[in-house]
Amino acid sequence: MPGLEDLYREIILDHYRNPRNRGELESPPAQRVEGFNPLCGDEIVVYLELDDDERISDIRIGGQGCSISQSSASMMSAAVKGHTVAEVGDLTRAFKGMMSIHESSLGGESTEPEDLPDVKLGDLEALRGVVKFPVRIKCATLAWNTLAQAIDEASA
Amino acid sequence: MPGLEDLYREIILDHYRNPRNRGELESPPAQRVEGFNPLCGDEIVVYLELDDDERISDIRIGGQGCSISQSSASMMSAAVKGHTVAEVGDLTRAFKGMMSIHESSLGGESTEPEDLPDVKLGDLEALRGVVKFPVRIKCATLAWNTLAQAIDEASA
Amino acid sequence: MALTSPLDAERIRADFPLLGREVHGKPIIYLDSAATSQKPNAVLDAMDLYYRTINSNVHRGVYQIAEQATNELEAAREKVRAFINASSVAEVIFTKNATESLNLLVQSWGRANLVEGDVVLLSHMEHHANIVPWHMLVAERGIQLRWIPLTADGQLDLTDLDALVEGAKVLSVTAMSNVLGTINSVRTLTDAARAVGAISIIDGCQSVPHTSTDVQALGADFLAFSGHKLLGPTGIGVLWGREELLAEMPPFIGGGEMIRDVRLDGFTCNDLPWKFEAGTPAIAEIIGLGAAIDYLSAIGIDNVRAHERMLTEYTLRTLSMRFGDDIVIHGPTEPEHRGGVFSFAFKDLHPHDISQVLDEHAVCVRAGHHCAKPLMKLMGVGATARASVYLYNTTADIDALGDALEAAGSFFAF
Amino acid sequence: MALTSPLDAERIRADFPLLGREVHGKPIIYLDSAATSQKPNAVLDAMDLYYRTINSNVHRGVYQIAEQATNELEAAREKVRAFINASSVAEVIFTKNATESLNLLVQSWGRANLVEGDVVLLSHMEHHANIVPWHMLVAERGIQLRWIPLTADGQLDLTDLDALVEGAKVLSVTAMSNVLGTINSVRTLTDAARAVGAISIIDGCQSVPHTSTDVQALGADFLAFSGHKLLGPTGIGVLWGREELLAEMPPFIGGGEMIRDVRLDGFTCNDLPWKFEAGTPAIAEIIGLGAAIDYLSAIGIDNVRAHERMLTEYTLRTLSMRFGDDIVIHGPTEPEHRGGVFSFAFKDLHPHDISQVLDEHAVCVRAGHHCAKPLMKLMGVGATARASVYLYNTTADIDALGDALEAAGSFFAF
Ligand SMILES: Cc1ncc(COP(=O)(O)O)c(C=O)c1O
Ligand SMILES: Cc1ncc(COP(=O)(O)O)c(C=O)c1O
Repeated sequence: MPGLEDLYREIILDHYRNPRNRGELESPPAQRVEGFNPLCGDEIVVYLELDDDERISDIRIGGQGCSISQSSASMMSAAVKGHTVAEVGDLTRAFKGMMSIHESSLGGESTEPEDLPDVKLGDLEALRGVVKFPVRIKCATLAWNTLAQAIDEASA
Repeated sequence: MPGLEDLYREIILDHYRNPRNRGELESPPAQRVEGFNPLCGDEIVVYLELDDDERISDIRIGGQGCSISQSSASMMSAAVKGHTVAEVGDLTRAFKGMMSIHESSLGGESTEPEDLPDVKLGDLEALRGVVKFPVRIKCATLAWNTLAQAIDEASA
Repeated sequence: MALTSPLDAERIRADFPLLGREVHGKPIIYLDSAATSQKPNAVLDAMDLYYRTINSNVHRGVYQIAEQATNELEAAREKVRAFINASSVAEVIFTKNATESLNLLVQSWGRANLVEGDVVLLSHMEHHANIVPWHMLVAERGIQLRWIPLTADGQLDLTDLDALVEGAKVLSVTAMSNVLGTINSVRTLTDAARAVGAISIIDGCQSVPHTSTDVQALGADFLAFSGHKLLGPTGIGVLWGREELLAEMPPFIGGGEMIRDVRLDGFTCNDLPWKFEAGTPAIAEIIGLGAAIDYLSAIGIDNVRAHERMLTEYTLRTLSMRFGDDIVIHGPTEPEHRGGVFSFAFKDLHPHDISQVLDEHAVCVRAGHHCAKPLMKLMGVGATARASVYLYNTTADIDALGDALEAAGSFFAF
Repeated sequence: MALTSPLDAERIRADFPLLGREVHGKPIIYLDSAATSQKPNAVLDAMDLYYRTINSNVHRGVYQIAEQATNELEAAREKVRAFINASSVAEVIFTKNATESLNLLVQSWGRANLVEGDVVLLSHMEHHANIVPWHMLVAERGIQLRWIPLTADGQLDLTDLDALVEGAKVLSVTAMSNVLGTINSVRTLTDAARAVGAISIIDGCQSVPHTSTDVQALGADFLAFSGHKLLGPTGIGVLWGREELLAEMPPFIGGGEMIRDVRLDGFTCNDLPWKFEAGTPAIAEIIGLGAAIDYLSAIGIDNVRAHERMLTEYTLRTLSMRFGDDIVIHGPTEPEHRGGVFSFAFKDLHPHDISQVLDEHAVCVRAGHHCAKPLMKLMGVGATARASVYLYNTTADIDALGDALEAAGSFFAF
């Protein structure tokens, strides 16, 4: 049986206590998108700036939620800043792949392991334990879904 | 356990085979009212003529249905013809009283035995067995409910 | 000619507790599965287990039993998806019964898309559930209803289909009649609808439990059916719809579960399928339906159909042989064109009286208009008696029906 | 001060099979009855017995088991009538849940009676089920919503009630908050509504299971509640309404059972209550609800309230004593003004994280917005943790909650 330690790794709690890139960006020019977890009320606001090379030049995170959703958002912001939209797409797929086991059964798109891009997840690996707590997967993926929407809207 | 003989008395089958007052009256002047048993599809059409003394001067029965609904209508027509609206009201209450045991539990008005008018039911007594077959009570009372409506409309 | 079935009905019967009971001192002969089916132990046990071990509200709880309940509910949705071969669980919406599924369509899709004068094509053999909701929209919107007529042997008369469907916005028909047993050529109908740009809705209440269903091959846009006729519990129905259409539709019932956000000044909807599932779902019933589908799938729905085809042939043959002109079985004469639903007239007896005598012999058949009054009118009757079979019925049940009919004939012999 | 209860909760617990199970190797502590209650054996057995012995479709069958099923269904309706003291069974309508009951009102009564600009008065503590259906009517009709504000301790602020209700056509409020536990003075509200000619709708989801309800004394026109919070099964809800109003209302869902006659060109409605019950009813669930009411009535609903009042006092006292300023329990401070629902903030922990740790200790509480997002916003939080009790909970359960909270505090101690 998975224990609490599998879920709440030290690094997660660290990001929860000391969230990176917390704040706002003026919008416009930044893209501002809100994401909701309709079932539990978690909210993430992503502020995003893309430069002319489709690179994330700046990102800020607002909103409120549990340790998993907030730390996931914090780690995400650190991982994507300075990267191109294409790189972030790979990272997102890799992250969702790590989370996909149960999401697929809830109707989300499932990603077959073979298709996963070969990307280093770094700190984000710490969230692997979340898959053992299926209800919390939506907490971990909320920031990523919101980011994807922000990128879509910023590139549109 | 009640047997079929309790339900299908000889006199009931006789009225079913040879229905009394079957037919139509021209309307107007006659009052014509249709009654439905919404659950099984039985239909009764009552044609009614009241004279100036509020007496049923003529009555005819149309429609189709099972032996219970048709024989009940036939017996009813014979029992009420020539009687005043007031007398018919007493007869109706007495008949419904005989049937009331289960109807009350289905939301119909129940009539307490003490309140029942002291009326001779005659042939109609044969329908007493119906109360042991609660689903069929609505068959037996359909004609009476339709008659009550016809009287209401004719006196209005 | 020997009739064969791939099923061992005797073994199957042992799974259905009610079939072991007696009525009036005689073993019950249940011939009313078109009204509602009996339930196998597997279904009752699944619901009981849910209540005894993981009962809790779904989709919102972080604790273990709530998570298990959510998983089981969503697993049942996946079972339904697979059973009808829908392309995604987003297309499988749980309702309380097929009637609600059809009303949801009329009130959500219909109100959003139909205006005065728009034509909806129904058939003369529809159940009230596929008539009354449209009548309500007629009253509200002034849409128009057209009716596909029937042939003398109770099949859809498609001679003028092109003219009938011309200009229609919606086609809504049953895949199988609950009165006549007629199996309709759904694909012909949905093709005709698509050709004129109409959406098509299939009432699968009588077909989904008895024949294999592939919504992607059906060519339809929506399908409605009930759990209780499919070995499942009461209180649960399904609406399948194509995702593109469902995504565009406004919500039907509003409340918890179906929202993404609610503010004082408005709300936004949740994703499919939850957008159409307001309030606490019928959790135990959904899990029970999942168990029913598991049970049916293990037996094989094609085997069920084959078994019922055999029973149909046996019934048509035996009853005509025994009663000759005294019995008229409505609907198609070819077993190929019909399911195991037999509406009949017997001598000049009223269906209620027949059913009453049959009950004395523990034979359960339905008598009435079967929620198809327009069809009754067309047939020129007020009611019919109806016997209907399912995987647990045997030729012995049909023999018992014959015996009881004989008794009814004698009882009322004038 | 010693706290006393008229109930022997230990004996009662033995009737609830789920309460005997273990989670993560520890006996389960179920503190989420505001979401859904556990079910006693009597309820599960009643449904099981129905399915095993008399399962059949109701209202139309002439055979014995169909007649018994019909009788049991209608007997359950009578039990509901008596439980809420309605004047007639015609006023008791079965729905799938309280959410459907409220939507039925909005869509049937609302559409028939409200026009652009008409005012509906809600409160800031409503559940989404009593908000979203009105938002839908706002979008469709341009009606206006007004909101009764709350006091700092989570009670309705009725200071300006007269001004708020002035010109309103409808008042629709909850009798008890599912977040704050607040018990509202329903009679004050319904009197104010009647004085201005507005109808009043009461959401009884949280009140009917826990306190005695007399609809004739309530002064309301409609009451909605769900079976699954009342020891009953999922898939069943109730709408009570005054007969004069129900009789005038157009139908909501159309189909079988709710009609008197159906023709190609229209239909007429059946009598109350069936006019609002289209399709095959949730037969087993209705019977299960009847059994739940029998069970509650045997114990005495006033005893249930007294027991929960005792638990409320114990909870408020114990948690404050143990955690001082580390815990904030939202809602009224006086046990007299609240039911056994405790939303709380604990240290700076997020409700999800609290609930996750509590689950490790087999303590089941809810974390989230509780389908009351406008209230969350007003409280300035995104979510709360919520523990809620019922007749089967004991002071030991509250102690276990305290222990688990302590563990959560240590686990996240930074
Ligand atoms: C106050 C209140 N109203 C309405 C509801 C909705 O009930 P249901 O989900 O059973 O329809 C609930 C419960 O979730 C509630 O607590
Ligand atoms: C063809 C058909 N359509 C619709 C229905 C309605 O199903 P339900 O009463 O379960 O909503 C039925 C069964 O009664 C049916 O046979």
